[in-house]
Amino acid sequence: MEGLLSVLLVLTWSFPLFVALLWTSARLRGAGLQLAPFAALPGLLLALLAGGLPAPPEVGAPMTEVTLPLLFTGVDLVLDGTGRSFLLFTSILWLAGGLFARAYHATDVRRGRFFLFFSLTLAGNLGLIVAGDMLAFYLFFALMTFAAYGLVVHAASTEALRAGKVYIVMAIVGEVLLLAGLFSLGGTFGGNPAFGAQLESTWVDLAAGEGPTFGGAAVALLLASGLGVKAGLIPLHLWLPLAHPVAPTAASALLSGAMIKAGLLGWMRVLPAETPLPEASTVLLVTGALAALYGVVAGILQDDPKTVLAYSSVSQMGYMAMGTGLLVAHPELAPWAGVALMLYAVHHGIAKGALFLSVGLADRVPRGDGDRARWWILGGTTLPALALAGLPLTSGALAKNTLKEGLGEMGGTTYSVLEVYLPLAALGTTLLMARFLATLWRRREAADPGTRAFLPFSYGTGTLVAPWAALVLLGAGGMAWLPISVDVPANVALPGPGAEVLVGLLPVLVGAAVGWVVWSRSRDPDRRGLLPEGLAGARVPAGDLLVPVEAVLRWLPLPNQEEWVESLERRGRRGRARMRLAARQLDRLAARDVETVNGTLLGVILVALGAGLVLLLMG
Amino acid sequence: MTGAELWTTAAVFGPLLASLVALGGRPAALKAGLLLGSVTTLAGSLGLWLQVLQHGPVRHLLGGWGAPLGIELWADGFSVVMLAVTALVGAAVSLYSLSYFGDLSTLDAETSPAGRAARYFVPLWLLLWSALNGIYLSADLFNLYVTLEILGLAAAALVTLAVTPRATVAGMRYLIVSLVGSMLFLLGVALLYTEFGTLALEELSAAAPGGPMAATSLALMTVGMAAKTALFPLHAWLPPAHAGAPAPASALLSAVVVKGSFFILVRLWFAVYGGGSEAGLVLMGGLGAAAILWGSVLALRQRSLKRVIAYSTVAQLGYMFVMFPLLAPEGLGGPDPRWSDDAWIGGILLAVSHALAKASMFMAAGNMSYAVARDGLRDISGVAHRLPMSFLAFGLGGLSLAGLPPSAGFVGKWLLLREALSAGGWFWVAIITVGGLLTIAYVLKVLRHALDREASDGDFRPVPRRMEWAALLLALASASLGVRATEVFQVLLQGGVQPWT
Amino acid sequence: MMGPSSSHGPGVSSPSPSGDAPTGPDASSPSPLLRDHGERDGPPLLRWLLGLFLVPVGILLALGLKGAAGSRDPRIPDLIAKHLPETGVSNPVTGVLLNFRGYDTLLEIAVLVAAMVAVWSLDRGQRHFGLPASASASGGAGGGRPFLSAILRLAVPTAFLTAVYLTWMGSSEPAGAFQAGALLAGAGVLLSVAGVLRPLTAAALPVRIVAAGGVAGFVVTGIAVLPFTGAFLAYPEGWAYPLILGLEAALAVAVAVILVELFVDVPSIPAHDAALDAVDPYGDPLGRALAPDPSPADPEAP
Amino acid sequence: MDVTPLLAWDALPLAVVLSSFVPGVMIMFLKEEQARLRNSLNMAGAVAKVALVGLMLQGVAGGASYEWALEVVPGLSLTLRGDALALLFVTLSAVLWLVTTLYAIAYLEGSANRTRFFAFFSLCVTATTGLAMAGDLFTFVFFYEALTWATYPLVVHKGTPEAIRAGRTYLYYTLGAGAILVVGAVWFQVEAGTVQFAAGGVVDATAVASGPITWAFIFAFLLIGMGVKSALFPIHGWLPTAMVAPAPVSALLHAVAVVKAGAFGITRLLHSLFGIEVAWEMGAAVAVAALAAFTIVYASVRALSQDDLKKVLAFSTVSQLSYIALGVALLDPLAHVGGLIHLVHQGIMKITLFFCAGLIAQTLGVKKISDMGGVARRMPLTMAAFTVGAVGMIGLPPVAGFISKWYLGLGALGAGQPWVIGVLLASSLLNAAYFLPILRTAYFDDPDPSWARGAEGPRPRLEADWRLVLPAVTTAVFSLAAGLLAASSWSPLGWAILIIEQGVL
Amino acid sequence: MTSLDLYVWAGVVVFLLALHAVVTRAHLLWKVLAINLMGTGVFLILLAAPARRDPMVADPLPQGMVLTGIVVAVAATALALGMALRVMARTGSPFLTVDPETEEPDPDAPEPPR
Repeated sequence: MEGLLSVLLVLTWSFPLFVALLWTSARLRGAGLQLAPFAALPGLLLALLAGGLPAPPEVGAPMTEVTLPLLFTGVDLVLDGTGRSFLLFTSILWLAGGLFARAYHATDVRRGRFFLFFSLTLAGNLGLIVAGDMLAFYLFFALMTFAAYGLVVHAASTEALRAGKVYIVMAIVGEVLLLAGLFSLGGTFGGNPAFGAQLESTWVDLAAGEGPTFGGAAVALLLASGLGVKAGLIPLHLWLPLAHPVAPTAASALLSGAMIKAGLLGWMRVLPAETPLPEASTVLLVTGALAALYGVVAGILQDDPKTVLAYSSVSQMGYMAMGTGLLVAHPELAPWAGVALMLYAVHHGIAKGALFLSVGLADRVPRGDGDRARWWILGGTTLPALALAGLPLTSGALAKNTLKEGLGEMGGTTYSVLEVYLPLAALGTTLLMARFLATLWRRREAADPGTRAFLPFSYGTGTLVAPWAALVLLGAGGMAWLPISVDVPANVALPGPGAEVLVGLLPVLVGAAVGWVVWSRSRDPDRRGLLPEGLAGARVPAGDLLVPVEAVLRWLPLPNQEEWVESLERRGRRGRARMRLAARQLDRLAARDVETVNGTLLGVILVALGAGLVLLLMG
Repeated sequence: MTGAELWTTAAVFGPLLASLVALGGRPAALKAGLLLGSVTTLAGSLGLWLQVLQHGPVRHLLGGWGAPLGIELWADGFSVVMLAVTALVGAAVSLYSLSYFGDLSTLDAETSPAGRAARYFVPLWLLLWSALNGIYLSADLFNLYVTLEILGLAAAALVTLAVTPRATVAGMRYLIVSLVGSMLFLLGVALLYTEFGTLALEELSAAAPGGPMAATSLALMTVGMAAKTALFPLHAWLPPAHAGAPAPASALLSAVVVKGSFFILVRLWFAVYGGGSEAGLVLMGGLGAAAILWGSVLALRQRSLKRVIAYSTVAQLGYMFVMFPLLAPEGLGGPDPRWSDDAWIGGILLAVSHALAKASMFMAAGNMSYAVARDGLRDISGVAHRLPMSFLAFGLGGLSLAGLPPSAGFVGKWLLLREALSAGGWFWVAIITVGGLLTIAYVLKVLRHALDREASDGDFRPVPRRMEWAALLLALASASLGVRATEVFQVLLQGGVQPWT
Repeated sequence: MMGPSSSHGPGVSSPSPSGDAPTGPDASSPSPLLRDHGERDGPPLLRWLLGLFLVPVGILLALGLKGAAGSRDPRIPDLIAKHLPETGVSNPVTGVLLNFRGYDTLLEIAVLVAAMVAVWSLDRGQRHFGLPASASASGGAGGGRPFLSAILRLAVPTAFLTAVYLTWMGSSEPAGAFQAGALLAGAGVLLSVAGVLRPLTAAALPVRIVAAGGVAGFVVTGIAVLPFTGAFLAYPEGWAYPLILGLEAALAVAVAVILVELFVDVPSIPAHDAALDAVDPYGDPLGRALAPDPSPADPEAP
Repeated sequence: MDVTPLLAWDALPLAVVLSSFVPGVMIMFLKEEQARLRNSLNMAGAVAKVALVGLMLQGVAGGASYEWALEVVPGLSLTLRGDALALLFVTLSAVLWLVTTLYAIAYLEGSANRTRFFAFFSLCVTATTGLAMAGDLFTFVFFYEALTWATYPLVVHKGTPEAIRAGRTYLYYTLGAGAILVVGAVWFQVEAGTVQFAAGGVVDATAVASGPITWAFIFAFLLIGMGVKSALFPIHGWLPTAMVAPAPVSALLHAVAVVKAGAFGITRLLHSLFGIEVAWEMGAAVAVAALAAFTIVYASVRALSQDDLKKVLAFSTVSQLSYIALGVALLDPLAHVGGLIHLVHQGIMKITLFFCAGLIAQTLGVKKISDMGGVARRMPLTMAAFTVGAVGMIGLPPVAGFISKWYLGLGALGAGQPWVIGVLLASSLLNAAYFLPILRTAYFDDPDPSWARGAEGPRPRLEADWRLVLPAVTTAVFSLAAGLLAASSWSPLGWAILIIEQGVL
Repeated sequence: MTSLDLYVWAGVVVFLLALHAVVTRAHLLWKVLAINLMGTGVFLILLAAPARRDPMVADPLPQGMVLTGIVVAVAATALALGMALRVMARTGSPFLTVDPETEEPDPDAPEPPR
């Protein structure tokens, strides 16, 4: 069993890589296309098998471990509790996305390139989950980031390229910040610290100030912001709302569901478990809270369902950021906060994936005929939406209550603030979800009219609907399988389904009511899903904060070196011309040189004679 | 009868007899003369080299009489090295000239200028060769004068072998300058004889000449020899003469003939006069520096390949005179002035490398003009692609002049720089470096034309392989000397700067 | 030194003398070689400057010379006097020339040979002298000119006799090979000017052999004595006088022939050959046309 | 077969140098038509050199050391010493020469003057190998200057006026600095009394303390001499203009042989002549580090605005070379390791990029980045190799570039110079800024219609001549392997650590 | 001022006059004659100056040198005259004409400065 697990551990990221390599040779490209959607299977298999094992004695202990001394700078791969749950929901999402994409892109002429980047990103994503040491994590994190660019710009339209450009610039800035942090950790440790014990001792040294570089706080901030770009923290989230609408639906589902979670996993791995980091936690808490609210406000004011979902992801990640902030500030909260974060992540991943796929599905529903199918889709979509909103009995409620339970342990002012904050957040999310359903309803014209034809309930639609349906059901039935997927340590008791029903139910009902009121007020059918006139004006442009930043960049007078180089060359040419003129004078002098032979003997011999005489006489 | 007498006789009188044989005029006589001259000189110089290496300076009392009465042939490290270089260059140029003048048997000396040139090049060159060997071995002032005369007449005749008006004028001008130089030298000899009553250099150096009369005689002789060596102010006759002469002649003139009078100057200044005066040495160095700058700049401005090489001779001679001030870094004070070995060997290595490189460059240029009868820089590109070996020889020669490795020039420059830097002579350091860069500039100017793309396929006379090999042989000798020069180093230490103290 | 120069027809300097009187275009006006009144002599200012500069140098030189002779001790003359008997000759100058500094004399003859070869290497071209063809046809020495023939009959035999005497007495009296040689050369010039002696041409082998004989003799004897006395030109005991005498004779004849050759063989002034200007001076010094290599005929033979 | 007797053969360094000199000279005398003989001679030389170097690697790994000397003049001798440091550079140039020869044979098929090209090509490699194994400053300068003139015919190979002008600029820079180098070297011999390279430097601190001005000048002269070839800031102008040369020349000479000679020279200057501690006290090492840092950023900024592909690669080379100078100038052994392995990594990555640039220029005639739209569809393998090279240049794992950047970072921190990390990260940003757009146009822009599949008849199985694609792919694999298998002892990293352990630096 | 001193002065004057003539006169014949005259001047000095030591003893060495010098001068003058004639033949004028080569256009003729 142990051998199989370690083989699977290696296979999770090497199998997708192998599939990607098939693309380089023309003949094998077809096989690559077939294999790509199922590339996540080894990962899922590993997660399920590992699940079956008896829960390890203490939380962090790795279930299975493989070290590859030769590879890179000595890569060791680890699968522990958090890893397993991340692996589980990520591989589920990637499988669903893969199947969906295979059908969705059946007629796309450039699907070869799509699946190339799809498998590369998959390899990166799974790899960073099972990475056991800092550099391996960074390796797979970089692979995922840069490969995802291929998915974002797949449509290769101008907006896609612009969004891709923003995405890659932000990604690189994130990489650089992350690397700066890693350098400091590496410098203190003097090499490549593995997660767990070695990392902790490094943080202890850093906190004590022995590290060769900036203090512990600065390093934590660097790491947090580096990973924050991926996780969409407020100032660094600009690429998210831009990337999702342009990316193919399956890609944006994976982007939102699985990839931004990598940021969260990064925080949990890299930031110290024992040594408290007060400054980093306050930053995380503040930005998290801000993100949660801002996400809702900006999301509501959008028309495109995918953008709404993007902003919803920003707000959800805000919650997770707050959770991490708490975890970092109060290490003693580790078991509770850890489990709460895990539940939240898994629940959000599944639910967000389902919502995105529904948008894709909506694209394929033909206009007018068969409203029946469209109602089907709307109905199905409301389930994960409600879960996301935190309706009791759904995975959302479980995750929120666990979070509250954990915070309860802590007590004190923060708890009271959170006591108020959480229902408010739930209300906001519900409103956002209502807005999403409205925009989904209006989704008359499909995103790309070319591929619009509604496929009969044949093989094509089947593979479209099946993954969507699987995710919806999983989302809805969260309460059942969620506790199993997360290895809950002994001392943490998950709240029962019935806990806090009333407190949970109220915000959802209020949100739904407000949504219904807005929906029913707008009489004429075509304005039905639109925003009320008052609010319509306050349109938040795509990529909100980016617009002012770009304006500033355009205004900055960047020095244009080419002009400077050309002026240099012009001066060079003039110099050479002057030199040639001087050379011409020299020519005339040289001509005299020969002519003077007749005259020279006259003067020069004697001058030399005289000079020689005088000097020698003196000498 | 020790070996010395035999080898010195062979070195001086071998080529003399060979020239008489060559006077026969028929191709067989010419070939026999060249062969005899080369063999005797090579044997003589090799024999002397070994003798000097083992026993130090050797002497040969001609006519059995001692110093003041009779004349001696005297060989030390410096003379042996110059003998060897002249022998090597001479043999290569003799090989070259056999096929340069065309098929000797068919040429009729009376009608065609080439035939006439071929018939009289060989005896003149052999006379020149014996004169040079005579200079390197002579230890008597008047004997030096007579040998210089043979050198002057034969060299001027070599220039006028060329049929063009310009070469004739250049030859005449060269003869006049040479005769004036000899007369000034003779007047210097007269003054010395008046003062010290002896003509033997050894006795003169023993008498340590220093008075006003001795200084005047040194000045006269220096100006005389400077005229013949084409040192800077008196250089204007050289470029037209060396460029206008037929190729083997110009190779010899530039490579070895100018070295003869340079040798005499070094002998007089250091062996006889013990360094002359510090101001005098600096003056000679200054003239050398001016020669480097003026010669290089003018070489850059020339339009014909041979004129570039000729002006390069004027420049490179400057290097050898830069050796003068560096030889006595701490001045001439004190009983035995410490001569710096670095400058001595560096300077002579530069002279040797110049001889080898310049001969190979002129022969390469000769190959090109033999092939297309044109010598302009513009015509080079057409020929370069069809004479790769010649232009390889030219390139290697250029490297040696510029002092780029692997070449004797590089080692020589390294030693000169080492001496200049240890004595803090920043001016000389700058001159040596700038000189090297300027040399590269004009060599590059020629090579740039050679590497142009369009190869004009005008009428092209195939160049005999032997001529290309002769040029390449000397260039390779200069390059290999850059890798191994210890033997030259050791033999030059025998007798050193002031052999007779 | 300058005989009546006669300018030949343009470019024609065929080896065989044309024999007729010079019919050059401007026979009356003097040869261009002599027509110069100094207008090309360089700026007068510089000439005066040079003259001004030379005067003090001259005075300095002379004064210096005046005081100089005092310091040396007269070793050389006493040494020569002491060793003279060993040289086999009684006259000290001949002793110096042929024994003590024999090498210098050898080189001196070599200079003469060098000059001769150099002159030969210049253009071919022949001076021909003496009376018009008709006169030489009559075969008489000096032909129809009684005065010239009388001079010849008187001068040539006496010159020959005195030359032999001078060579013979050279060992004891101040005379020697060169004086004899010069005398013989004078006679030779007289004969060739008079047209009696057919002008010697460089092509002739006997001329080359005799000319080279002087130097060859010297070198051969020098090398011959080398094994016996261990030094070049060191005459073994008793052999000094006969060897010196033999060398003196050979030298005299050689000098005579060389000097006559130098006088006769100086080329006439052929007309300026326009074709040569087209030749690239440095590209084609020997003026060989670019004909395919083996063809012997050179169109531009001067 | 048992190679132990060969291992102990002291003249092995000479054999390595001759293994490219002899074919070079023999080729010089071949006629233009004898292509097959020329190619076989060349390949034989290359294979022999790699084999000999393999032997030496085995010997040196086992602790042996090779020394061979020929006395030129008493006091000056040509010494070749095969120690671990020398072998790092020799292995790089030997392997890449083999690969580039195959590439050059295919690239120059049917063009003129190939005899001259291959002759001087071998001479250049000879000079590089000799320079790498130089045991003292005299030998180093000997081969260093020989490398300058041996490269000239290759730069002006095409013979166009533009090539000739580039050649002239190249020589102005290199020969000018070369003259200064010679003066510096001689002055060093005069002041220090010896020219021998010794681990830890031959200059003693007291001498420097007594005459700081003189020693500062000597260091400046030597640095200018070495700096010109390693393209330090003020004297880097020749490298972009030399891009006129054909692709194999840019690949081997302007990515590996010539420019590495400069970087290797700086390493020798700082470690074998002055010793890093003395250099640091003099403040010289700090100056080198600062200059290198500025060059890194300046060159990357200049690369941003270039449209010609080879010009971008040239400026990228100028920037990457200064990584090496920066690495060896810091006081921490990890930084030295970083500098040394970057010498190898930059070589294999940059040669891949130049091979691909040459391939694209040769097959599609595309030289400008703006016309490179959709190249990946037409030449997937080449673009894959180019991507590996580009990713390595940016310094992203798993390609070799990251390893050297990682060790440079650690070394910088160890040496207490955190600002170096800033430079490294800024440089990575800039590299990304000019390499990623190239990848974007290649992968995502729509290709030139003429390249579409089947447009110009049945295309051969491979996208271009196999002798061009194979070298590019091989060096790409080397770059990946140097990154992925960095931990193994036979990787550049392993060998650099061996150098530090053997105390040869 | 003994007669020998007179000769020395005469020698010096002749030598310098001849040197001035060689240098300033452009006509080749003048130059050749002047060179010959310089030789005579030197021989005068060579014989007179050393003899002033003790006028009674006739020092044969200078006499030998002068004899050799005269023969050398003859040879040199003969060659000089021969060459002068050839210069006359080739260039049509008995003067050392200027080398006209330098007026040729520069091969890499510089394009006018932009």
